[in-house]
Amino acid sequence: MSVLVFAIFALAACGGALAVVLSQNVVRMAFWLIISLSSVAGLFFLLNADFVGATQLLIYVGGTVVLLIFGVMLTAQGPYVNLKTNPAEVVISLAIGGVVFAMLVAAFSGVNWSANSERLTAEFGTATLQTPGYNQQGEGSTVRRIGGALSGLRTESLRDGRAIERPGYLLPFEIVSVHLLVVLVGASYLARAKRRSGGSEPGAGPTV
Amino acid sequence: MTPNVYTATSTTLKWLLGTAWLLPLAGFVIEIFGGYWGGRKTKTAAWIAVGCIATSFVLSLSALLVWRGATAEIREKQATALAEHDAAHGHGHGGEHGHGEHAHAASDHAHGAADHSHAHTNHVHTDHADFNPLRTTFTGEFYRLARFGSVVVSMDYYIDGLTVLMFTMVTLIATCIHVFATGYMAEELTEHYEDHQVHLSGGRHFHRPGRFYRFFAFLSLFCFAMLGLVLAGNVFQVFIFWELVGVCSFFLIGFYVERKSASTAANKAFIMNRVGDFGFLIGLMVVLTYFGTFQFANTSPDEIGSPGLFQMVRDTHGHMVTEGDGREKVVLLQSGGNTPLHSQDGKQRVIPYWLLIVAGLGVFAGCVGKSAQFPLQTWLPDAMEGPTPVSALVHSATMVAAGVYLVGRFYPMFTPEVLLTIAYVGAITAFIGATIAIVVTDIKRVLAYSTISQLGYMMLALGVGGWMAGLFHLITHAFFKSLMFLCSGSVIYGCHHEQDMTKMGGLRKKMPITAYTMLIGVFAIAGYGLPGLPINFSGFYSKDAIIASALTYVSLNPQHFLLFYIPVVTAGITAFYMFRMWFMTFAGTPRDHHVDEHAHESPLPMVAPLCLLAFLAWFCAFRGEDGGLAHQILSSEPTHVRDGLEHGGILGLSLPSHHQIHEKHATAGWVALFAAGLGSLISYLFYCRRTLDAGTIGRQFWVIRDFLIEKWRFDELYDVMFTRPVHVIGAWCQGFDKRVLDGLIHLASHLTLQTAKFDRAVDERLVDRIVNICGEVTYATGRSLKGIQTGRLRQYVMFIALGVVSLFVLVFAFLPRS
Amino acid sequence: MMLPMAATPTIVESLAGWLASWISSSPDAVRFVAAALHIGLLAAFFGLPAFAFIWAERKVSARIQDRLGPTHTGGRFGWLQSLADGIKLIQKEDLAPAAADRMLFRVSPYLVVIASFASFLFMPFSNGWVAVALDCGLFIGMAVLSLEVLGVVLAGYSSGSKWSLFGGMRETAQMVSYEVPLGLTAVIPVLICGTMNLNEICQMQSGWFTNWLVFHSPFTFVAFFVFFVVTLASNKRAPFDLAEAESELVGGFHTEYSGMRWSFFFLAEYASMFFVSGLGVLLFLGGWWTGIAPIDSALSEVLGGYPGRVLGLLVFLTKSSLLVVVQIWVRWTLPRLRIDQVMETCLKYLVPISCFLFIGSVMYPLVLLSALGRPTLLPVNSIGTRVPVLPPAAVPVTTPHDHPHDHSHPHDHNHGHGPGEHSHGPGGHSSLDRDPAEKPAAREVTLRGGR
Amino acid sequence: MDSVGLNHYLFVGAVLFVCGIVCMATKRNAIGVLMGVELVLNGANINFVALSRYTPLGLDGQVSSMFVIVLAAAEAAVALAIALNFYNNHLSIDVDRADDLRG
Repeated sequence: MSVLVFAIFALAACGGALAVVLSQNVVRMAFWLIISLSSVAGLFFLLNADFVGATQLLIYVGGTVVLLIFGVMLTAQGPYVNLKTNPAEVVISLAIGGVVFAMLVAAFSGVNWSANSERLTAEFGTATLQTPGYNQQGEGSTVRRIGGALSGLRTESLRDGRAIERPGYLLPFEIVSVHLLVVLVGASYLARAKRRSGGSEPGAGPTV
Repeated sequence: MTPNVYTATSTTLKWLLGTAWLLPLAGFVIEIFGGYWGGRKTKTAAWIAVGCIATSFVLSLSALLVWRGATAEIREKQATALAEHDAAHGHGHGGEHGHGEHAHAASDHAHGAADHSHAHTNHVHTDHADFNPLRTTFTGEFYRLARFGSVVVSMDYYIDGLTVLMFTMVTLIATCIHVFATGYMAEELTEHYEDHQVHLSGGRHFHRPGRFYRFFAFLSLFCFAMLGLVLAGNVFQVFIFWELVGVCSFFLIGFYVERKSASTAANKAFIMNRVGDFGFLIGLMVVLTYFGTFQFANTSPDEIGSPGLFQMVRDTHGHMVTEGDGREKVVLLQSGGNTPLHSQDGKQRVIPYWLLIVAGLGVFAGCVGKSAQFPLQTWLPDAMEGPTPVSALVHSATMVAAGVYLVGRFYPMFTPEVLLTIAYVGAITAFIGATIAIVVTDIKRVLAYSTISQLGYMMLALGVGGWMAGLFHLITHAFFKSLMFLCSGSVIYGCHHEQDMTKMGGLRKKMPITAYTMLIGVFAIAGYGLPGLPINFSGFYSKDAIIASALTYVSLNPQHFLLFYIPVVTAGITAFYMFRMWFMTFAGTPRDHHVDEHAHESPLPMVAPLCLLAFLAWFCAFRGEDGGLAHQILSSEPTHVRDGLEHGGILGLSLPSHHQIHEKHATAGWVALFAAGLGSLISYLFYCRRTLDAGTIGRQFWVIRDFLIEKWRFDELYDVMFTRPVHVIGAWCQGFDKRVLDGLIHLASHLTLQTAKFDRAVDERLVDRIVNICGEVTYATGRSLKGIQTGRLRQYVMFIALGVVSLFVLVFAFLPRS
Repeated sequence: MMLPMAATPTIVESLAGWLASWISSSPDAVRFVAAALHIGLLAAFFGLPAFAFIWAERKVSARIQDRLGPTHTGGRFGWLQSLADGIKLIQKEDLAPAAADRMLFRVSPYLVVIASFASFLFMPFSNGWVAVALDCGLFIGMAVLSLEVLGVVLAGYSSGSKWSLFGGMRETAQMVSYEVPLGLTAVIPVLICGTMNLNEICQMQSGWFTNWLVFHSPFTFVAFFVFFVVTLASNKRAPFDLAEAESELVGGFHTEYSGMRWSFFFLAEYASMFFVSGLGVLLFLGGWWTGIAPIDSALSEVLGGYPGRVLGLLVFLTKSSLLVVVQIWVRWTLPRLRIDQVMETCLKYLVPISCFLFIGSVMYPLVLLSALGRPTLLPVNSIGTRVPVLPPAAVPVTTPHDHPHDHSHPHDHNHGHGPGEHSHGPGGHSSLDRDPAEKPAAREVTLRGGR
Repeated sequence: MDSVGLNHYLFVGAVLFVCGIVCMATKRNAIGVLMGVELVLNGANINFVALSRYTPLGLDGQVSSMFVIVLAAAEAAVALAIALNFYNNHLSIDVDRADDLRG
């Protein structure tokens, strides 16, 4: 059944992404982007990363994309303005995209992941984790562990049954929060500067 | 004296004399600013100046009385002790010099019995400290300017009997001169003063606003400087005021600055003084290097352990403690008592004897300049260009007196060799001055040469060991010389600025007061008096003392016989030219009717000082060496002078003791009186009776006459010795400058120019080319790369993607796969 | 490969366990059937309140305007009026304006409905009765709810009408702004309880009504009202219904819609009203607990698991419906704000206030702890004494006393105790254990059992 | 059950990534370009989370993707502000006209 679910989400994600590329209307692009990103959130749930999935939904789909649509509305020259791209450019881009795709597929398909895991285990000995991933048996969510890690407390179970503490992400977390504050100020400042066309309130900035 | 009494007295004297010293400065400031902003026709400045200096005199007199009151006990004790020792006929010797037998007057100096009988016995001074002048000296500090390590630069005071006496004398004479000047300078009280001696083109005379206030301002400043010099507690301070005195004399001699002769004379005086000051500075350096202090002495009870110069160089018995012989000879420094002075690392502090000589000669060189002694005497007659009150002040109480005063003050530092130098310089100066004065016809110049001559006397006296005689003469001379200068000023004023004696004559009737006061001065300078009489002209006593010292010295050191004969001869010449001047001016009949018609007696402000000074010139030395003036001076006499010196120093010179001088006193007095009488008589014959014609004699001895008129050709000598060589050297230097140095510079500039041209060529052809090529290549590269930099976001994205692919391909192509 | 599951057995798993005793098919098939059944159940929950509330709105508004409202349809009170409306709307022609972007125009209502419906997946209706039980249930519920705005915006944009566009833009600005105070007030209970699991939050409010979070501290009391106001705005309910604003924008984003698609918007709106009311009840008003400790313990002890939960469901529905009625009441009482006033209210007042409440809620127990020695003013309180601490290698989670053991549980509870799993926060579980409202048998289950 | 493996997720990520690149390269609308960026970031995020699930990367992958999401939101806000400013100045959203700094 999970194959089916994965297939639905993966197809929706890839199809949405392709539709974004192929659409000419910006608003439709946004719509397909919503489909794609929501499906990615679904993939995250499938990967037992429920907190990341929820974050994806709340911030990406509910925040960022809404912001983008808002931007579309504020900058639309007409309801259906299409900025046509030179077909030659499209062809070149598609060619380059194909090459990059081939490169990516070649890159990850050539890797023996399990062997890599074994090698890492051999190399780092007891430092390797008890399980290759997290939560493999689907025993619950990772929200507490992520919360702990973000507040600087991260524990890992080792193969020999011991638990070790590792440095958490408190510093990056703080940096990101300061970064967000700076972005808040900067974005409001940028968006306020000499508005020529009447728009709505600059509420878009602070909601990031 | 208990420390409390010492402190109280010291403070009192400090404030009295300090105020007396600073009052003229305050006067100067008020006058120079007030006068500049105020009117030109008021005598306010003069009254301020007179008020200041008169107040100073009152304060000085109070200080004199205070000093006498405070030290009366000590002086009494000293006198008593002296009497006892005289009675005991002790025998004294000590230190480096053993006293031989020497004679002394049996009579007691202090008690003034005019008994010149004599008893020659040896006696022992049981306690030299009783006669130490430092016991009646008050020293201290006004204000500390700076401190460099152990060297302290401060405004000190050094008050002993001589200081207070000098203060009184200077302020008294200055007061008289100030009062006199209020009358003499009255013609400056105008907005348009016409200077008849400055000729402009077109035959007109120079006009300028009157400078009455400026005259008095500088007069006040002059007094301030001189008083500061006298009060100074250290030799560096002396040097400062020494220079200030020089500057003031420069201002005052050059008072009529528009006159070429006046400005030249001012320059000359100043430059001559600089020559002497150079030696002074050398002396100061030696003193500072070896003694580490400038202070004369530290007598304050709080200052025990930090001795001054006098305390270092001699012990309390007045002996220099020496070691070694010849050039190795050194003087051991004392710590103020009779114990040696040690430096911080425990070594005995010494000064090489020859360096002490150098220091003494250096300081004396300064005195030579200031007091117009033999090699540097030529500035003084030229200084007559200043107004007459200035001349009076300069020649009597202040400037020239400073040199003599310093020699007297610095006396403990002088070795016998230095004293010999001083004596010879003084003798030569006295003779030169006197001889020139014979032929001079300008009334003021006669007095100027007379001053030179008399200063030579004083130096001679100091040099032959007659310390008291020298300074005694300084005081008496100050009175009668200022008197005579003011009299001459009165004459000049009365004769409308006619100074040539050949145009005068018979003025006795027109200006009697001037004439007779002048006559008193002439008698005083000639040294008339009757030995044994208590009331004689002051010059008699002082000159008598000088001749006695010289005679004693010569009798002790026969090879220096000239030091006796020259002053005796000079005494005769002095009487001659002084009477010559008086006869030519006041006696006989008028030679120039124009002058005679306008001649009149001066007004009261000018005459009153004459009378006062005449009185003092006559009576100031009342009772001579037993009188108050001499005792006042004696109280400051350095310890070692009293007992003389036998075969001291390197040259084995002996100095007379008081007893020995007294022994010769009567002889010397008669010799001097005889010489003066002879001189006067010849003068009378020449210029009053006219039995002898001066012109004829002059023509017969024209070589000598011209030589004297040319002032011994000193100016020409200096011209040849210094000025011309300097000109020649200057010309050489100029040629060297023009030919060699300028040539070098031109060559260098030429070479630089050529190098620059070459450099420019290299720059333009090579460097610029390289730079241009770089620029062109860069520019071309930029042009060609411009196409890639399209500013198109989407293109960049493609480039990035391509770059990633290329990197991937590269990595996988060239990295070995593990 | 399994779907993520929470410790609490969900209703789907209960259904799956129940079905497995009847059908001997593969577990996947059983699970699929169970999920489908539950979705049907939820769809009923999604639709029925909407119909009820639309009728209620008509009646309440009529009462407020001194009218009678629907009176005849279905007999007394016109209780079938909503059904009649629905039938009428289904019958209407599906129109799309010529200027519209047809694809988006058609899809937009579905987006709204999907978002609104999906949020029900994460809402516990009674203890354990939740479709997807996640530790971040509150978070994901709000995330899904926020997607509703996308449909509204796209609808407004794709209509090809200026009124619709304005409505859509207003909705965007309003929604995006109000999410800030919404999140800030919603995070206060999370902070106090130390979990985002709605089930756990609700369980912690058992006992007397003083345990309800709204009475936890003065700050939470205010926070509840702020939360309520913000939910009004995020549901574009009056006085914040600027997106529709029939007096200015004709109908706002749904001006061009009619028939079935139009009814979708309203279905979604009333469902969202119910959802946010339920959220408020769960977070602040004790959820399915009556607030009277003896009754609650009697219900859960005497009646046992299933009937007790049914009663809890009724309590929850009653509380939520009351809040919805308050929303309706507010709508027909207050005048509409201008758009700038709406933004001002949010940015200048609600955001600072909620920030202050957040900080105050953090400081309140700490100040009390230092002043009184206990973190609350009330003598007995099981909440707020929990200090969430993550012990190494083991995350202890207190399961409620009435943990449904009688239901099949996917885990075999071998309870391998990891090292240090018993570590508690200071005064943590001990105080919980002393709570008279709870069974002394409260126990800990390790989520990450060592294997 | 195990038929869905790491490579499948990586494939999806690669598709999203490439679509994002192509989107960036072909869209002239600035907001379209931004959408391309979002796609690229999502492709990367899928890789992060998938690797976190299937390799010893553990929690790090999820936390990384969290940071990516947050920073992407920040980036979107700033980029949108820039786009608005650009629109206000040029009355156009065409990135091809944003070539004032071209060589």
